[in-house]
Amino acid sequence: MSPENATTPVLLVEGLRKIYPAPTPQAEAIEAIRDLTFSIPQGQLVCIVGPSGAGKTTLLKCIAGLLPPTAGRLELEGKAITGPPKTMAVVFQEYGRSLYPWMSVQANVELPLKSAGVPKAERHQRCSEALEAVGLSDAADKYPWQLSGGMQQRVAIARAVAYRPQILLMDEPFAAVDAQTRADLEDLVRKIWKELGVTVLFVTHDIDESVYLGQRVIVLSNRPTVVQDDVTIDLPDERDQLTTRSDPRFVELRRHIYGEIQRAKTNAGGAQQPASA
Amino acid sequence: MSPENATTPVLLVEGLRKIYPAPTPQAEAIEAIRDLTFSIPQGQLVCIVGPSGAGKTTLLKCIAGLLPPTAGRLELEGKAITGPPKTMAVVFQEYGRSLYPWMSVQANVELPLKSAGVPKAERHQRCSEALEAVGLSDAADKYPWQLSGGMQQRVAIARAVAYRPQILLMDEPFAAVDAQTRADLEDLVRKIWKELGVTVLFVTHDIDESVYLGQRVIVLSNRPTVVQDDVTIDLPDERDQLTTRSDPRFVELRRHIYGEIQRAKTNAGGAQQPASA
Amino acid sequence: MTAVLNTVSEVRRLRRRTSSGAGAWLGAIGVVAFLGLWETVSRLGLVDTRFVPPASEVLVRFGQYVIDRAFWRDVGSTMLSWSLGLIIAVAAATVIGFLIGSSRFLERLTHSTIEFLRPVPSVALIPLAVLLFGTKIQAGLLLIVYAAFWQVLIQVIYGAKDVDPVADATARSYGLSRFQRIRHVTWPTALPYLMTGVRLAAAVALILAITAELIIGTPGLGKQIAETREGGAITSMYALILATGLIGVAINLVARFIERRVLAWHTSVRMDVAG
Amino acid sequence: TDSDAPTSGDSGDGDSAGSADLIPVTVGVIPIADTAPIYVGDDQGFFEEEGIDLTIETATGGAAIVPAVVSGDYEFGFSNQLSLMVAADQGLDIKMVSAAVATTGDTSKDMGAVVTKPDSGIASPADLAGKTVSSNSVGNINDTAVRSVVDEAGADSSTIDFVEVPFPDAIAAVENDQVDAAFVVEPFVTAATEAGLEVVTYAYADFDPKLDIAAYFALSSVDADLLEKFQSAMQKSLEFADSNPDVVREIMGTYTKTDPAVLAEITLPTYPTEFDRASSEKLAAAAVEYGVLKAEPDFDNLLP
Amino acid sequence: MKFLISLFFLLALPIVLILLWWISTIVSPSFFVPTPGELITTFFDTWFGERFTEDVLPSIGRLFLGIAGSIIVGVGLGLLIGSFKPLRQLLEPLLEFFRAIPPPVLLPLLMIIIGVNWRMQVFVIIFGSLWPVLLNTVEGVRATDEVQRDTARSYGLGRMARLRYLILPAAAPQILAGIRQCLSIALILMVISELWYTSAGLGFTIVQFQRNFAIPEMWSGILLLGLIGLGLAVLFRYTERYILRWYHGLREVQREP
Ligand SMILES: Nc1ncnc2c1ncn2[C@@H]1O[C@H](COP(=O)(O)OP(=O)(O)OP(=O)(O)O)[C@@H](O)[C@H]1O
Ligand SMILES: Nc1ncnc2c1ncn2[C@@H]1O[C@H](COP(=O)(O)OP(=O)(O)OP(=O)(O)O)[C@@H](O)[C@H]1O
Ligand SMILES: [Mg+2]
Ligand SMILES: [Mg+2]
Repeated sequence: MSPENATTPVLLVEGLRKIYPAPTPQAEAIEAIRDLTFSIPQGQLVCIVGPSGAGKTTLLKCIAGLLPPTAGRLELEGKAITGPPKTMAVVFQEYGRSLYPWMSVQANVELPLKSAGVPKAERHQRCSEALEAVGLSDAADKYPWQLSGGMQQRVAIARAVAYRPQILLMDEPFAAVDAQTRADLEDLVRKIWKELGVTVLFVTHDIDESVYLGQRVIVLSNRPTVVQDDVTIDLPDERDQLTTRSDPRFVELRRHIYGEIQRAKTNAGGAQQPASA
Repeated sequence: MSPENATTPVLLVEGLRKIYPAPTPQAEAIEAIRDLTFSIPQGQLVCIVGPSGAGKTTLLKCIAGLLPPTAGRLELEGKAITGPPKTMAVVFQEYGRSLYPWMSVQANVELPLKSAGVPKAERHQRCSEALEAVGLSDAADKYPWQLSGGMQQRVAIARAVAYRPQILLMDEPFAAVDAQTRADLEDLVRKIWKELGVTVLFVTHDIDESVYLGQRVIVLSNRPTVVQDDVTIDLPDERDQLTTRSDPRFVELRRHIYGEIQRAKTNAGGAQQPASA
Repeated sequence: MTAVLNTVSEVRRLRRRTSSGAGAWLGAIGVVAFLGLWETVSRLGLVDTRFVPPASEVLVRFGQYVIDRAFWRDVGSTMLSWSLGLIIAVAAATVIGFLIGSSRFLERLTHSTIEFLRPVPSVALIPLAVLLFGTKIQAGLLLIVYAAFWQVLIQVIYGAKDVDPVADATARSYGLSRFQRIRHVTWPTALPYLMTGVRLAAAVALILAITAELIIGTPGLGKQIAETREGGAITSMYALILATGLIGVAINLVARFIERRVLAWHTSVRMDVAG
Repeated sequence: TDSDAPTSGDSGDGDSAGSADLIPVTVGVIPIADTAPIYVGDDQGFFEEEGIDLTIETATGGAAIVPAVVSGDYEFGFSNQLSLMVAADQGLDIKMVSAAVATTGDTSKDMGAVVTKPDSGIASPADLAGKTVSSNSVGNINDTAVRSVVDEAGADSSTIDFVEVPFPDAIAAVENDQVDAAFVVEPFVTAATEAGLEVVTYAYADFDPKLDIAAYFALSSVDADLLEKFQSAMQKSLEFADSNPDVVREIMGTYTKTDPAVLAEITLPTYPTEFDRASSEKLAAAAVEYGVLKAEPDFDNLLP
Repeated sequence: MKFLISLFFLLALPIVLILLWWISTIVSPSFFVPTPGELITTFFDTWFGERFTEDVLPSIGRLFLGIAGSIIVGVGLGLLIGSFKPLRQLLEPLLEFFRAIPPPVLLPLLMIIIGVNWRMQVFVIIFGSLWPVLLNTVEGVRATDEVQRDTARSYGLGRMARLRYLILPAAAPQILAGIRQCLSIALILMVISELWYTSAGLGFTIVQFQRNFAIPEMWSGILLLGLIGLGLAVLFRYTERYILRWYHGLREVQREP
């Protein structure tokens, strides 16, 4: 299974390599990513899975222009990424630290809009819609540290949603929410993706989730990281928590990816080139 | 299904209530927990599930003696809990912030042992065993901020494991790790629980996980929080990731709890007393 | 229904407890204890009362000052140069501090100069100040600003460097401009540092305001202290020193009040409320 | 309740209001007994008579007065004589314009004295050798005078350890054995004797009975016409003050914080109208000997 | 190369400023402002000789004692006050009271209590330079992260262990900010402590120059003070880099490229 390049790639990752320099002279440098190459067409919903410590967060940060890659090419709409692109929103894995404790939930959500110059009324409107969508309408006036872990994470999601980006990067965005909310949020992401036509890069640990959400799942190997597998999810576009998950193809894909991850855990880059199922 | 009180309760929670005071005069106080009553016998493995924001973390913090309850009784081995008990270890939901950035991973894991006066050799021994168990042997000399989210979380788990507590409180400890690691860690918790006979309180969002792990699952209602349901997991004690999860009883329990949580989301305390299935 | 009523009254009770003034009482106890100690030491003859008069006498003298209009005029002129100097110092140091603190290049470039200029004692600048401004209020102001400026600057530089990497990454990923990042991320992070800096600078500015009056002779509390000293009026001198200290306490109260307002979200203030 | 009425700075305002044709003149002084004549003169209207609208600014020492005169902020300033010689020596373009204050010349009752505890074993200036003596500033007129007196008594003054202690603290320093003896001026000489301390030497008078202690000074380039007016007003003021000690004591109550009871007791200095050049030369010679001054100044230019 | 860059950063701005100063002395010469050349020659003539051992070294000795005292007292007291809210409430007004009092006006009192000797001078240095350390320590302790604090408590870390492994390192960035402030204030107070009750020392000498209108000598003394300050700052920077290596690592990885 290889991705269909039906449309032009909006994001191009070629030969990406990232080595974290040693913070002190005594310490060693850490090679987080060895060699990653893939491209994502406009409007695709891609899930990224891989073992813990594989470099998923590192990859996302590089794409977001927050970390300079050690080597390789990163292009967004044909232009090299040198800093955070305007049209991108990121939901960080460390949701707690990415919310500002000095701002109310509402101010946190509205901040990017404010900086983008969205008029006040529309800002309010978008913010309350987004909070509504993640089920936090009544938390608008609270401060992040007054919220539970899951609620904080949903605020971070609401902030990204309200921003209406063209590319949405999400790093394990549902890790801290309960099963029911998670399902709701999954459907929310698919809805936004469909309605706004955004390109989504979604990092998750939940294999079911990756299959349920994505059009395509990229499996990363263990460190040093390469692309272990690249799976097209050929499930119907209309998905539903109950029916999709009981679809035999779903179960099959799920098993396949599970196997790949298990293989990935023992398989580090360089040892072997990415294989397809 | 109600819990069998075969042995004497090691932990007693009676009429627990927690209101977070208003931080500023203008803000409102938040009632996180309305009224919780349950008891846990020595050596039980209890999972706690509930909607996001239900008060699970708050409950754990009260039990750990970190937050003074507003009302109600909390007893550990017959004695009221006034401060953090010596024999307890906690894995916090905000794993990232619970590791000390100024210490290496090893120092982080060894710190509680050091303060408990464990001799150096044993400390090293226990630490490397624990890191081994969570798959982080080669990260001992790194600093927490050099690790990925999932790795940080595993360090926090290793710290609790190395401490060898009599009571282990874990707040969504596997939220940030991949499926395979998660399964390994689940088995690790069951192994420790069996070998050391610790009492475990395990907060999770993953319903499968709660059923797979626990002898009993407590379902909390939405805020203001009461006990929505208290389910005994009557699965055989020898569990296995493949066979247990395909056991029809597992599926049944799982569905039951899923339904309860869905009910919990619309059901807040005071409206209705806890019901059993 | 009763449960709801219960909650409401409970919430009120909690709110009341947190805003009660237990702290003020403890502080008062501390002050009274100190005055008591002073009185005892003096009365027991452990120190010569000619040189260290008992607290009670100083308090009586202080009481006389309080109802004296001239005293308030002196306090007024001291506070005027104090506040002007402090405002200038804080404003300048904040702006410059943020610039330096958020750029590694600027920080390295200015480091040696800052460290060289900082330890220059204001007292040594008196001839220069008088030469530039004569004995007008500006001369005193120069000294106040010079001394207070560094205190705030260093704090702000440290604060600006303390920004959480994840918080900063968030802001950058949402395309906040440099200015917006300073406004929404760096500023709140540095605010606790700045508050400490302002509290430090406030005291230093007061000290310099008084010292400048003492030496240059512009009217104010400092000049009064110098004159009472020269005239051998020790009790009056201590009463004026007492006044100086009390002004310091008052300034701190204001600073704490502001802090509680602007740092309500900060761990230190939150823990105070909760604990 | 306005007991501490503004004592200086604006003391000239009251009587000069409305007299627009007067030349505004600011004089920087130290608010001590030595400068009483200028307050008296202002009070008596001597300056107005000369067409001067006088403003008296106070400072605690020369540190602020000299730069203020140099920068043109003050027209005239008050400073001790030796400091002015040093300043001229360093190349500051200033000159003394009027005498200000001199010792009484009475070696048994002067306004400056070295005091010590009765049981200190210091009975005469020669006994000061090898002791610790305080003065308000070291390397100035006071320690020069004391050293000279000690040397004249046949002892070696270079063995004295001079320590800077401000006059107000000197009595306490002696009583608490922080120093063996202290040089103080009024009102602290009176306070010291009242506290039971003994006088070793009235150093100014012992040094030279006509010693000029301080002077009024100005830039050499000061306007000649203005200078003349100031000098003649000062002349009148000094004369008046010298012959009316009660007026002096009274006016001191307005610009110092000294207890009136003490003021009634203190020894007042002489307020001479002329410089005594011989005493200045003697002082300069001593200062050169002790290394305070590099070379003797050119008194033809320095003195008026 | 690295060394050259450091040298550039060390000297670039000072050189520009010296040039500006030089030009200003040429444009408008003043008795109170010497030219750079004048200053440099005076500097060497004045300070390198007997004065160095008799005035400068003892002063620096007292300075170091004072700094050490400030740090010990400031951090110690700060930890106590920051950890116990009632203690803070009890002492805060008193401390604020003393903080506002100019150290020079306390000298007469100290003379009686301590005496005219080096201890009094050290005390004055401590009294003045203690505050930035104290305040920053208090605020740093108060700002310790809640989750970190909860972690320590839940693992039953004793008071000492908590202090050593949690509170001190967590507050370290802010404490060090305070210590950096303290260094230069201590230097200023070293001068102030030698204004009276003494007959030797760096500060005494500078004031003596000032009083005797030896203006280039006075400025050369200030130059010396500045250089001492710079030396302290460099020492401090290395110490800080060492103590806070975790912190700088943490912050720098994600700094802008
Ligand atoms: N700041 C850093 N400095 C040094 N090494 C780092 C840093 N951040 C991450 N690493 C290392 O890079 C590797 C990849 O980390 P990354 O956070 O990208 O993993 P991840 O795939 O997101 O894992 P997880 O699923 O656990 O979050 C890890 O081995 C980690 O130790
Ligand atoms: N420090 C606090 N101050 C005020 N309110 C708080 C605070 N911490 C939590 N709360 C509130 O208490 C409620 C319960 O929070 P808690 O963190 O216990 O939930 P939780 O069950 O752990 O949720 P999650 O699964 O999302 O972590 C929430 O509504 C939250 O807003
Ligand atoms: Mg990650
Ligand atoms: Mg929680």
